[in-house]
Amino acid sequence: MKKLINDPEAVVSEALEGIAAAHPDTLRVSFDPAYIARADGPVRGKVGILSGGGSGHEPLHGGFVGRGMLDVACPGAVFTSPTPDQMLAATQAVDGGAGVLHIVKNYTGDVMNFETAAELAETEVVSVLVDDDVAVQDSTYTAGRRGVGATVLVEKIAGAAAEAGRPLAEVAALARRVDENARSMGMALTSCTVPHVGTPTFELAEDEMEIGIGIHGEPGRERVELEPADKIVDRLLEPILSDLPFSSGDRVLAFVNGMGGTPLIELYIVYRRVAQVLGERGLKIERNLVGNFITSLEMAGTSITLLKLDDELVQLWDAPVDTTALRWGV
Amino acid sequence: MKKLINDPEAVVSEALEGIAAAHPDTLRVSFDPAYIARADGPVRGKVGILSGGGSGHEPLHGGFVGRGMLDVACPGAVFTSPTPDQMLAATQAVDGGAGVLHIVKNYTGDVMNFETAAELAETEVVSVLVDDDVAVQDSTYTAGRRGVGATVLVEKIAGAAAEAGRPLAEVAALARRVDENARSMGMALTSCTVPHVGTPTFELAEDEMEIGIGIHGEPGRERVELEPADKIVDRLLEPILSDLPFSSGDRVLAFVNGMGGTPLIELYIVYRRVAQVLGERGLKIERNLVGNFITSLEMAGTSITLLKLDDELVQLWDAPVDTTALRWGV
Amino acid sequence: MDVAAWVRAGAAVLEQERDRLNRLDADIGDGDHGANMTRGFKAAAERVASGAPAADALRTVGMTLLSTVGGAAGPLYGSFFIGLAGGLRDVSDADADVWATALEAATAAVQRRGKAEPGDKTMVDALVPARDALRGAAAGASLQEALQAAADAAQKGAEATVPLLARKGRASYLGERSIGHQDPGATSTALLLQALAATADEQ
Amino acid sequence: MDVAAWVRAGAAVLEQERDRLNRLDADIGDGDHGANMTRGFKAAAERVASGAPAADALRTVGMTLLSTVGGAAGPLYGSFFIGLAGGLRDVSDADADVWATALEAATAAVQRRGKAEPGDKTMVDALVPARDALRGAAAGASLQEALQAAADAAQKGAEATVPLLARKGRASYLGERSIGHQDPGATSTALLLQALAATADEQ
Ligand SMILES: Nc1ncnc2c1ncn2[C@@H]1O[C@H](COP(=O)(O)OP(=O)(O)O)[C@@H](O)[C@H]1O
Ligand SMILES: Nc1ncnc2c1ncn2[C@@H]1O[C@H](COP(=O)(O)OP(=O)(O)O)[C@@H](O)[C@H]1O
Ligand SMILES: [Mg+2]
Ligand SMILES: [Mg+2]
Ligand SMILES: [Mg+2]
Ligand SMILES: [Mg+2]
Repeated sequence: MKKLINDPEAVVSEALEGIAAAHPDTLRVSFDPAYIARADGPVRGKVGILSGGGSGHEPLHGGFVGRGMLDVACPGAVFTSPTPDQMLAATQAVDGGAGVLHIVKNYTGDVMNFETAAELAETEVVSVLVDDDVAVQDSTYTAGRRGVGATVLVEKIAGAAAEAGRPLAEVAALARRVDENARSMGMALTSCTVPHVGTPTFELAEDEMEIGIGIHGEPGRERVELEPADKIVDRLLEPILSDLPFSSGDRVLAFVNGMGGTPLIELYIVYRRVAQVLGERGLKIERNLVGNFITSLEMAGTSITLLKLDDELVQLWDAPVDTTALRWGV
Repeated sequence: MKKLINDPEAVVSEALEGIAAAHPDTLRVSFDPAYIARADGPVRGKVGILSGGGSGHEPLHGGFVGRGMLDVACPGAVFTSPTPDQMLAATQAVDGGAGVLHIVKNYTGDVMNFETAAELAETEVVSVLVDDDVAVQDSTYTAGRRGVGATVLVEKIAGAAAEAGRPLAEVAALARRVDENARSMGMALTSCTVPHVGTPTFELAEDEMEIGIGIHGEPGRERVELEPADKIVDRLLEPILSDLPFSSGDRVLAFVNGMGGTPLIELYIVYRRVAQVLGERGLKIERNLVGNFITSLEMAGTSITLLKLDDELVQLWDAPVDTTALRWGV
Repeated sequence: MDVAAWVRAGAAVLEQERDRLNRLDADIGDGDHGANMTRGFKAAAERVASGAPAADALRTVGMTLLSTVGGAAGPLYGSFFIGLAGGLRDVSDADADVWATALEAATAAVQRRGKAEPGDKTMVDALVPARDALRGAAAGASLQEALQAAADAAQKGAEATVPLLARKGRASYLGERSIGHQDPGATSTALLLQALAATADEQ
Repeated sequence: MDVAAWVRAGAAVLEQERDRLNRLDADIGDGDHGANMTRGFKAAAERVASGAPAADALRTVGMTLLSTVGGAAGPLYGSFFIGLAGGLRDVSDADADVWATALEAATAAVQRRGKAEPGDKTMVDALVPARDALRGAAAGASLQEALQAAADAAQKGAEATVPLLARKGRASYLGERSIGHQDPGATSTALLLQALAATADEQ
């Protein structure tokens, strides 16, 4: 394992120290229990937006804390859901009197920990599940779809709605609308190594790739032979496009995400093909996002997320956001 | 070689197509010769800021094109200097009548290609060399120091000065001041693979790292056994701090850069130690930047850049910038 | 029964089996179950004092796991120990019968939290047979013997998860590919119940 | 001398030796010299027509290399071919003497652009001995013989870069560690001059 770390068990706490040192003006970091909050919060009368999940997906979620997006992020151990005490303290820290929205990626661990926290919270809490990953069968016989790329979009749009002063129920409804209208699928060229585990989560041969990977290095839908980028994009887009279903004339936000170890230059090669295919299908890409936003440590790979847009979602997407990882309009 | 590409020879041109498709409102992409320019340029009466270099360092330089930073970027083949015809066409494309600044990283190839372009240009061109890499011996018996992390800072500050309407000579003087007051050093945990080469540029054993690496996978200053992050930071900071020399009371910008394959969480562990050491030395970090800004494809590693600040540099650093990779104040 | 001794023994065996649990989890999950459990039990072992009333100690263990394990295992084992604590409250000298009732409560708490049924390839596949074995043995056996029967049943239950298709948790994403692997959570449950039996044995 | 034939032969040998040149460059540089040269000569071979006047053809080659090779080699080989073109201008049937003068001009152009001296471990270490050998052989030999002498000298010069410490280009960053490796640019120069001699031979 080759990593820029000191103690595998201290990765999250030392990174939090670095974040606290780097952004004292905009972020307030609590170490025990661990959370990253807006320095200027809680904002009186504003719905608080809380998200959290395992670490190792940076900039998600801590990089999205700031005006117009999250009020607070709870980082768990690497790839492990945070715990209810963090969520409880964080909920309290951002409670501006208008209730708090919990944005929860649909993983059993996250769901149960957030549930426990919500049960214990004295503040009004509404939870929204993100479950956009079409790689996973959505049936009553599974834990349901995982939350992946759409999480970034849900956080941005719910954050903008809260910033605009909308009440908790509306903010939650918007967050659900984003999740319902978003579909994602990802793939990996390489595995990644959780620091406190020390060995790669899975092994891929030099000529193999994993299609339908989650963001925790979980095994994906299928393992196939390496292919050119265009074919990979086609493979990812097909289930996304047919699942919603997206149809000609739809306005979409196209989000090409890197899993962490893939150079930006390759993500633009991916975006090129996404734009081609959507163009052929008559979909209009009105907004896009290209970069490493929800990652799996140093994993090489990409995920594609499409969100069906309407005027309100576009307006909330465009609204000012001021975080370390997403910033515009400010 | 596992990459999200189609044809190793078409990596740069296909990525340019992706960039053109993703940012039609803000960027204008020319394919032959290749450059990425501000869509709203040339700006009448403003000094044009041009930079360029081998591809594979994204977001450098194309990600820094936009208001308040570069007017145009010339991407070469991966890790290979662009050619004079690109620079000539790009110079002409951003000539707003106030001359054009060429920001050139000090590599023999870049220097010679830019020189040739400047000789042929009909516009007034001033070139500024960036050579901040303390890993390299600066003597008349070498090609001099390489340009690394400071390039991002030079581009930001020269861009802000040009945006403020300062004349070419002043913009160039500011760019030189940034270079003269900045020092960098980098290291690699892993190598990287140039697409059209197909095999890693160098080999590192599982317990080795390369100290003093450049941004092209050139061999570094020394190859040593893997160490904890804090020790690595100390190793990088020592030559940086003693070279300028930085001294107690200095105000600095601290830039922790990822080489591409290192997760953000690790960069914050690096930043944590940088802040500790500078604090102990009495240096005041007034500004910072943490992230992947000047990369070497998928290489894992980091570089640290320190820039000695003064009021004018702080003000230019803070000035609005609106590019895909750096954005604030807009 | 000294809960602190059990927790220390549990922490030790989890530490020892950490890599195996990680590997089992890597096969059908995300490879962190050993790390998660080790982290939690290390913290629990530090916080639980020998000699404290069993119910208090078990509650502390449950709360500690809840706030240190994370993932799926955190709330589930948290519920488990808080459930056990409930069953042992106000009992000064718990016999096999009391423990059987407590394990019933704990198993119910895990199922309430996780909604898993036997056969879903989760820790419930170790817990349910253990619970039944303990109840079955409680009448005629010593506490130690009864706990050993429970531990053995848990072990068999864990092994019996191999051919199952996962329907809960991260492993369920794999569908058919989850077949042929032993569930990590069921495995850690068996280890912990084995540690419980061994601790009772020493006393 | 058919420049187009030379360039095609050069493109072929560079393509063939691409990986070796990359490897030589990986040892003391950034591993792209073979790729750079192959890209440039492929483009040049496509753009240069057989039968064009030598000076025009050489200039086209130089301009093509300048705009397709990039890196250090681009401007240097660009200068080299533009320098050769200068030496062959207005000469309809160039003999060994004319070629010797042209190679002098081309070598000077490379040195003007790159500021390298013999011994700096660059392509100049192949060019300078080739230039001198061609001048030396020009008086008494056929063009083909003289060019072969130049190619042989370039080859020796390239091999003699192994023990040198690099003082120019990317390899200079290595300091002492550059010793013990053959310079890629000197190697490609030797290959190209060998292709030149072989082309002259065929005619
Ligand atoms: N809904 C559930 N009910 C009971 N046990 C579950 C459930 N979901 C997961 N588990 C158990 O949790 C174990 C995985 O725990 P762990 O790896 O620590 O968490 P995570 O899956 O969040 O990484 C599984 O092996 C399984 O036994
Ligand atoms: N200043 C110089 N003068 C002459 N030749 C040089 C000079 N700098 C570099 N070279 C030659 O260029 C070769 C490297 O070319 P190449 O790898 O294509 O470019 P880059 O170094 O930019 O990657 C070296 O092997 C050397 O022969
Ligand atoms: Mg986990
Ligand atoms: Mg190069
Ligand atoms: Mg797990
Ligand atoms: Mg090279």
